[in-house]
Amino acid sequence: MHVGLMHYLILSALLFCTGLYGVVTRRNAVAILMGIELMLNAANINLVAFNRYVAPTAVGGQIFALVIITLAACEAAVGLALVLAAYRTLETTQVDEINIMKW
Amino acid sequence: MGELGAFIVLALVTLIPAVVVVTSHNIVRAAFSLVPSFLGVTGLYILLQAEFVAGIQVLIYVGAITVLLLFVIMLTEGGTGVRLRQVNEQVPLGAMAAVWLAFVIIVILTRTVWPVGAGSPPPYNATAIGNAFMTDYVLIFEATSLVLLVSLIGAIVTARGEE
Amino acid sequence: MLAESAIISASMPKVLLDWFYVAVFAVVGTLMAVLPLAVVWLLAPRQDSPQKTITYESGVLPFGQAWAQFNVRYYLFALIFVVFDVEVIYLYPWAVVFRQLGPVAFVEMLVFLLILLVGLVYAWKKGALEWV
Amino acid sequence: MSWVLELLKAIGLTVLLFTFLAVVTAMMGVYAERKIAGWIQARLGPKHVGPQGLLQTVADTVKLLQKEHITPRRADVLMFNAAPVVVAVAALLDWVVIPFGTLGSRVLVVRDINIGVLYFSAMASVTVLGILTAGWSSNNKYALLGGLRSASQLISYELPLALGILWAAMVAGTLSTVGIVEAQIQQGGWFLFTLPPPIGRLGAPFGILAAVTFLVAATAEVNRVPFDLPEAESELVAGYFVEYTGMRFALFQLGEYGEMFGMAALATIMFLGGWAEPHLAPYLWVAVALGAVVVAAVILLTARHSLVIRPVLSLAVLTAAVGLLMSVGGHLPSIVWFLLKLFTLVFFLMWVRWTYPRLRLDQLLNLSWKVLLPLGLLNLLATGLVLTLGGR
Repeated sequence: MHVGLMHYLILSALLFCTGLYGVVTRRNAVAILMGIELMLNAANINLVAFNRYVAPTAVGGQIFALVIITLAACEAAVGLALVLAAYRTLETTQVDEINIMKW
Repeated sequence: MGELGAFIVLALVTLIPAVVVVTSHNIVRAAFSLVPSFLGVTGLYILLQAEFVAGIQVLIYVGAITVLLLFVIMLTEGGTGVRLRQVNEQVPLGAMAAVWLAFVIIVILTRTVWPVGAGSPPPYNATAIGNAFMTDYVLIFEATSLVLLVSLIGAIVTARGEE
Repeated sequence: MLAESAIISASMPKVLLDWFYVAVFAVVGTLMAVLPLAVVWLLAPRQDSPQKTITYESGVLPFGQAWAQFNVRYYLFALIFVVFDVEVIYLYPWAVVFRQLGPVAFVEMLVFLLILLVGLVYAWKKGALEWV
Repeated sequence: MSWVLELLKAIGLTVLLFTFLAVVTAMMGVYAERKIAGWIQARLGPKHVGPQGLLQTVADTVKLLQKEHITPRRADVLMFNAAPVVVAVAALLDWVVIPFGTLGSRVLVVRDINIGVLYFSAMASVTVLGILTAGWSSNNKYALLGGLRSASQLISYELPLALGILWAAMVAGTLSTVGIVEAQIQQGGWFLFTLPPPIGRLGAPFGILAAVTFLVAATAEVNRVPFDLPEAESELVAGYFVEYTGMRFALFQLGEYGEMFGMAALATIMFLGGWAEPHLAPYLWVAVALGAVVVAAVILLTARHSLVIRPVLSLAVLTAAVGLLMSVGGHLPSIVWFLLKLFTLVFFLMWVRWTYPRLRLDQLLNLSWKVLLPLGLLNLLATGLVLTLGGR
């Protein structure tokens, strides 16, 4: 059997759902960010796979993947800064305890 | 044959640690488990002949983002070894949602006819990407630097607080 | 050399063969690194004593956990590092094509870097680059 | 089955390079380091095991093999064991893209990967994780502090390092290590002193600046004095590997020396022309030989300690011999040239280690962020401008 586009898409769907599970069930904000990183990786696999199989001679998909990696890095930097800020004032990183906005 | 074998190995290297990431009770271990998962994705990029993206994946995800995550874990309560409950009460719901979504996506995927293009990838991946960035995608290229600038400033302001 | 590479390219693109070697290096290298550990496991004496496995703290009995919290400074440097590391990944493709494309590519990179230099200057002025 | 052949070849090369790493860089490296330290501090260094103490590190390795592995009670066992392996394998992987020379029309390199130098810096960045793992899993205060310090140092110096690499990649117009050496052969001069025509020798300041940036960052990246804060024997009692004993400790050592030699090899490739034979006029080679003799004579006449005589003499004889050979139109194999340049750089790094005191943490970070990073960026832009104005 040959490895085709479908293999990559299914793998990426599984990875995406794993990440989603992490995001939904984790209490620690850092762990939620880890789940998001997995989901972004899944999206990247898709982009590069589409690039390879749909338009192999172009590099558009890879460029998008690079931009997503960039955004993932920015997201991690800003997100973790928020976690630290929350930790400084509330002394917790558990998102269900960060509820001072709840009335 | 070889390609399929490599794909299966890489898929396992990607998915198994990913499951550890989302289920481990030790958050530091969860963060370290990201590394094999990222490396598995790197291998997939190689298999797709996206060499440059693979190099960047290691450099940024393994060498930078994971380090950043570990730093924050060690700066907050995660690093103290205090054993906190790591998951909330949504575990069954989350598992159901994830499995259902995976099911739906896979059904949709297998019922779609995907266009297939012909041709072989450019031999020098990095050169092709460089050319594309400097010509067709130059706006994205310059816009990224703005995004980076904004997130740098934003993160510094947020992380420092009002010292 | 040429004949050999022709035979290989018929079955496998150069990129894949390159990284096949890298994969073999990683796997076999790990085995070779583990090998001496296994030899030690066979050869070296093993005598457990409660004193021996105490965490080393200059001879004093350790107190508390080492897994403690650290200075936020470490994070600030990691943060600035991540942003500039991402900037560097855009320099790599630029470096490869720069001499073919000439002045246009230079100006494009100049704009890119000037925007980011603003960030560096900001971090510098805000004291995010100071340790103390 | 061609792929079985490739597999066997790859396994063979792994074993070969691992042995090179263990024997040449780690064992001989440690021996050379101790000898050079002895020379600089006017003492003998290892002397008793084998001729001139040559077998000292072999004996040490055998000793380490018999040492007990102590795992601290509160350590995270799995990660505690994984850390030294990660560090050693990351150092080994660096060497995949290092070309050693040519044999006929073949380049002696494991694989000339298209993104060679990017691959190198990616592998070097994996070391950070090994060190963080070691520091965290030991559950020891010194180890964790050393690990965190080390990680922040390594990430700080990764940027100037990458800028140095990028400089060479930009001038050569390729990311391949073999391509970078070939670009230098083609333009007939090292990137250290020469830019592509029409700039030529006028470009020397740029090359020297880039090489200095790279070397300083590389020294810091391998935790060597004056940047050895993470290990800082006198305050952190060895930092992140304080809890490691026996062969695990040796693996860290292997990784560290492998990485140091790897950085020196990359510097050789990017700035010193790799395996290329230097082309100097015969009279200049005579001058090199005479210069070596004169320098040796001056040192020997003014030396207060008889201990320096033998090392100085052997270095002078070596340089003079190479100079004479080249002046009569002789040739050395390209691999010899590569190793000569590599060992000269390594010697330089060791010399620095035993000469300078350690920096303070704030000085260390200032040097990276406020000096090397802006300097590297400006140098990159200035070189780009010069190349653009010089008509590509």
